[in-house]
Amino acid sequence: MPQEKQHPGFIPRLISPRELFAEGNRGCQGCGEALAIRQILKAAGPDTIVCSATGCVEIISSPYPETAWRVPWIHVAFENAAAVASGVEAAIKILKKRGRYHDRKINIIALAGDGGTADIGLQALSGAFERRHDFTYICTDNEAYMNTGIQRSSATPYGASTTTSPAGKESIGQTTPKKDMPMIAAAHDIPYVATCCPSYPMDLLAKAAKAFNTEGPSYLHVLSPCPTGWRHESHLTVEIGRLAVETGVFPLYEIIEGRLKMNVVMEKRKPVKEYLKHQGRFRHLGPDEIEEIQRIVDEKYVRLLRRAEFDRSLER
Amino acid sequence: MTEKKPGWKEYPLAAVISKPGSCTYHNTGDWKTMRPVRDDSKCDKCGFCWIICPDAALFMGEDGYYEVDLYHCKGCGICAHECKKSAIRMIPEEH
Amino acid sequence: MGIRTGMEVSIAISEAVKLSRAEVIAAYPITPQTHIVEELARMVADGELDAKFIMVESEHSAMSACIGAAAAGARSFTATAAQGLALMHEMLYIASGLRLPVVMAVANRAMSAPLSIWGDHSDIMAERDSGWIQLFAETGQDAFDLTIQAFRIAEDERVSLPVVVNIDGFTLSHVIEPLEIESQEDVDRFLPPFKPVIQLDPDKPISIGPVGFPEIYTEIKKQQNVALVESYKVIREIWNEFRDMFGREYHPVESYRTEDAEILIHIAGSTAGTARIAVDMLREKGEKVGLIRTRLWRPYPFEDMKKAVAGVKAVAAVDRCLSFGGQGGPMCSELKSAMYNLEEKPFIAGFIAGLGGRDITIEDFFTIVKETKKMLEEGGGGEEYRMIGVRE
Amino acid sequence: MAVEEVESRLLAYGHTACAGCGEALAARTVTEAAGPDVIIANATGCLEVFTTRFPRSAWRVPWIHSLFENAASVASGIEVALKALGREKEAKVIAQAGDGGTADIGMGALSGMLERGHDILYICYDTEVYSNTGFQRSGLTPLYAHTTTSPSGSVSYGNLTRKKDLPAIAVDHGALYVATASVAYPQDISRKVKRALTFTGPKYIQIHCPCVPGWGIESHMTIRVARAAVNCGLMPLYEIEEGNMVSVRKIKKDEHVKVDQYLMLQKRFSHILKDSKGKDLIKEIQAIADANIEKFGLLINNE
Amino acid sequence: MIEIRWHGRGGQGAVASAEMLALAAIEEGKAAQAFPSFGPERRGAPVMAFTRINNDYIYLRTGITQPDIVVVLDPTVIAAVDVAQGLKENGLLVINTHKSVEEIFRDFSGKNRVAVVDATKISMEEIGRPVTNTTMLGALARATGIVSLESLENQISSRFPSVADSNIRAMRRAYEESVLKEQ
Repeated sequence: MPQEKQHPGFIPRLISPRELFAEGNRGCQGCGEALAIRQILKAAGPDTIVCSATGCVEIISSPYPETAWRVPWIHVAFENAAAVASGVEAAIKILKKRGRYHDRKINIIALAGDGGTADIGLQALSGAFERRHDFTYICTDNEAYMNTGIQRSSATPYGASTTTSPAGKESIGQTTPKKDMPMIAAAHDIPYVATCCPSYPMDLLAKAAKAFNTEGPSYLHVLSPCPTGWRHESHLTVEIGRLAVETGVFPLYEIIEGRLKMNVVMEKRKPVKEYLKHQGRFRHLGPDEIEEIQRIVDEKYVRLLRRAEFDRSLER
Repeated sequence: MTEKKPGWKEYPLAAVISKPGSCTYHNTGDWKTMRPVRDDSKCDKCGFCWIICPDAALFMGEDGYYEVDLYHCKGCGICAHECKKSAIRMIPEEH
Repeated sequence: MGIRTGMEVSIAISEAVKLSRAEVIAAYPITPQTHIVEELARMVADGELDAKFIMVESEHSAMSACIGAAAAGARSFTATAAQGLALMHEMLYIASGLRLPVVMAVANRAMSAPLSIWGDHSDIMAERDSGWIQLFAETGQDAFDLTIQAFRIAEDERVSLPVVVNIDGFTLSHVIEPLEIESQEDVDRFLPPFKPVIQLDPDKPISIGPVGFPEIYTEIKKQQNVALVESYKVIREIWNEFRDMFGREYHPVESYRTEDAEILIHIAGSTAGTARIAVDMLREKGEKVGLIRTRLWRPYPFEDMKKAVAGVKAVAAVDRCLSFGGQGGPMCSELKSAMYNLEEKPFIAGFIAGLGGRDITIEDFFTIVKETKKMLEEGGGGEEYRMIGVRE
Repeated sequence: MAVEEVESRLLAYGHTACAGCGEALAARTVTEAAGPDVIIANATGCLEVFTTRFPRSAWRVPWIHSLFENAASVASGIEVALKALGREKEAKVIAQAGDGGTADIGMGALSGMLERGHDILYICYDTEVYSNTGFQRSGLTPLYAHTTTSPSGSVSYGNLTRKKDLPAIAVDHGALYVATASVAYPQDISRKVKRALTFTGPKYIQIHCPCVPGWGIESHMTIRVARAAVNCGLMPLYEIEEGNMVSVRKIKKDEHVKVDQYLMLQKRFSHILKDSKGKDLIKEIQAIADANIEKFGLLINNE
Repeated sequence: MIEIRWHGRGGQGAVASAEMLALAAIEEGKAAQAFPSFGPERRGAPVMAFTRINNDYIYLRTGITQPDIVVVLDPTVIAAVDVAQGLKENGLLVINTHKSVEEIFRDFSGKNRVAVVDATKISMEEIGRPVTNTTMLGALARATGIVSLESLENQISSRFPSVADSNIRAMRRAYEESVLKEQ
């Protein structure tokens, strides 16, 4: 039965077989970012333009004369993916109006890592959201500047050791909590915000599809484990992403038109220790610090649940 | 005799790459020290290994099993680690 | 024939952008550029110009959005000045490196600190090497004409480079004066719709802005530099065509009363107008003085410059920009280096004047000529440059 | 007024702000409330231009201006330097900017300052427009306001986007103290500044300041217009400490006005007050006010 | 070439009058320049604006320091700035004032051409607001004949279409009522 032969499993039946982010890219073994992008482009399809910030993804995907992209792609600089996407979006709108471009719907993606999003690119992102461009901003968050050698970003979590927030005699590593980018994005009153992780491909694909179908700006925050920067074994990438969700370190939720919805509520969350223990960047932490991290995670999780409950009550 | 490298006139404008997905010619398969091997008797063809491979290095074969594209597989081991049926294991690369 | 009218020069530039049928305009406010982009915003709001106007959150994003828009195939324009141009700095290199034909007007203004909103050329001189074609306007008519020409030059397949049109902040940008506005039909004949060489298109998915290893970077830069140097020919060709259609002439270096001149004043921008009056007055007194004005700053018109100064005794090179700790003024340095290998070369005296909006008066030009003559009589040498009008 | 009293003003008279300038009044109130032991990092903008025409300065506290986009970064440097020198007890650090210098070109620097947890009070003087360069739209320009870069015209009704919710964004950054204030209530500004300075860490106050030429109002109407913004619900005044709402300024029923009462005082909205399409647009603005009234529980009965 | 300096307060339209005069001259086939004083002046502060008129194209790109004519839109400015500074010897002062031309002569001793008109009163009566820029154009036209009233009317009509009539009335009245005295 040829049909069964083509679609033997559950997952492949639902997912496009086209690889728009090509094999042979130069990502590290077990790269969470490459995995996330591969999945996202399956949801996006070929009628997509990607505006990439400088960073690992840009470097691993475009060493001249090779490219991993099978969709039109542009890289300009580090801090301006959202601004470049703004220009692309405006251009395509006016070119369509003047009959000088395909009339098909084109997904416009601005793509950056956590540094390019939460630090140097935050302003361009904020401006593009405020101006209501019709595009999707995707932050592949690996919680440090991996491309330049694992320096701290504002998305680096409390207690993580990086090359510019190293753990040492006088320091536990990063001392500030992770900047809450999805919430900051949502505070811009944009219609769609979601957190996701490639360890949950179906969830990620569904959210990406929603984001692309949203009129106006949308934001996807994708936790992308980095074996090199987090110092974990390459085969654990997917598992660590899963543990981030199961421990409540990285809750999966959507904020649609300002209303927050938890996608998975972990009644019994695993202790964060389970998540931390695989990662070299947390190896220096003692029981007190781990307890502090547990406290931060708990507090934030409870806050989220409360907000979700409140938002649900508004729907009555 | 060494190959003659292209001169400046031979490069495209602004080094734009006009061959989409051309990195597929790049052999990242030679990065690996371990390679995945499938046990057909355990595999239920669910496809999870395929969708969680960062390198798109699995492809569906004639019979519905997912074959490893050894030219691109970097040997990260995620597929083996994640397989719920333990149908994939990593074995040392021959040398 | 255009229609003669009185108009603020900033508004004339906006008219030129409209007549050029620009498709995306991205800008951020900074004095004295504002009137240009405000007028464009009004044209869009009134439906006179069917374009997208993006009021971005910084100049960095203004240039980024123009790069994105040009890459998507739209005719793109922005305008800025001083700190705004400096904030764009890295993007300027990328626009030219990606060979995207963005057009920008710069209302030249001094750089902070102390904060000065007034005109000089410090802003654009800091971007001298960013790979853009750079033109200077003296009059409102120039500003209008050069803006239309800029799109044509930038988008020419043989060029594919961004172009900046420099107008002096306030002394040109905010002045109302008579000029000729050309008709839409004529501008359409001169400037066909933009046919992008590089375009983001799902039917032909290219990758723009890849990583360039040491293996290829030099070759790509060579290619870019050759395009910039050779744009000279295209620019002249386009200027000839413009002259044939509209009757107004443009040259890389423009001379005034240089026949039999012994001393030439060299300057760029609107102040050349005042210099012209000073030359007239000196000529009346029998002094053999002339004027050369740089219209095309990048690519530098070496041959035109050599021709323009051939046979003169001295050139008084006046810059509205100070190169700290260096030769004094960038235009003077360039002129000197262009002459260095010539067997017969004029004495070149450097002057800095008109910083941060200070007028360069007719009397200042008298002083400049007098000082030049004195230095010449003393056999050259002495200080590398002099600052005019500075109080002790 | 006694000469000594005038001479002790921390923000002196004689600056060159427009007659009736809301920002000047707000800045004076902030400076007086903060007291003499402060160092101010000021962004480019009206406040900078009208207070420091060389060789005269309106400031009697140490003050620095470097650029438009970086008040928060300069303040961060000052704060860390004071700590490094062991002098952090000697002065409090204030960063201040207009709405453009805060919500647009200074957004990145502000975000970084908040995230790094510097002990700085950031004040945004929100005039809802780039006043200094001639009234261009900013990220805090409200819906349908006419500005020179979001002009009303035959195919446009002014600014088509809503005001960026910067206080909410600051809260989501984990700022310890976030408050909104209005120049209509100087004592409230004063109290909030003093309260903010009791927190060690990043603080953010956004003060709504009408701009006489930018909004097209009469110079004597500044306070009245600002008050109407509060009383129609468009400009809720509140305080958030460590993420928790601790105070909201209530609107008494008899003070409450509909948004058109606020809009009609300003030329920048005149284009939506005259035609029939404008009625629908005003409804949209009213809906924003109503949502605020509900969200913050603004309306109360008279006592 | 004639160089004119305008004095007023920020927001009163000094720049607009400088521009309308230049545009009127251009419309008549002359060359002209108009420009504001390039400063960060705020509303209410004393401001200046400038106009140059010439038969041939004006190449000069400097500010005006020795004007042929000074026009004062707001009588209170006189107390704040020296409006006659740099005025050429044979220069003309055109002032909005309720004072008589003799009184002004006394105030500006040494100047030998003065024109006065109570533009504030006229504009209050005709326009209903003390906006004197269009009114003062009438006084200037009368004192100099530099451009025709018709050209100025065209400028007012295109610039302020909704209030053109009252502004034109005010300008015409100022043209009639201004008093010029030379010594």
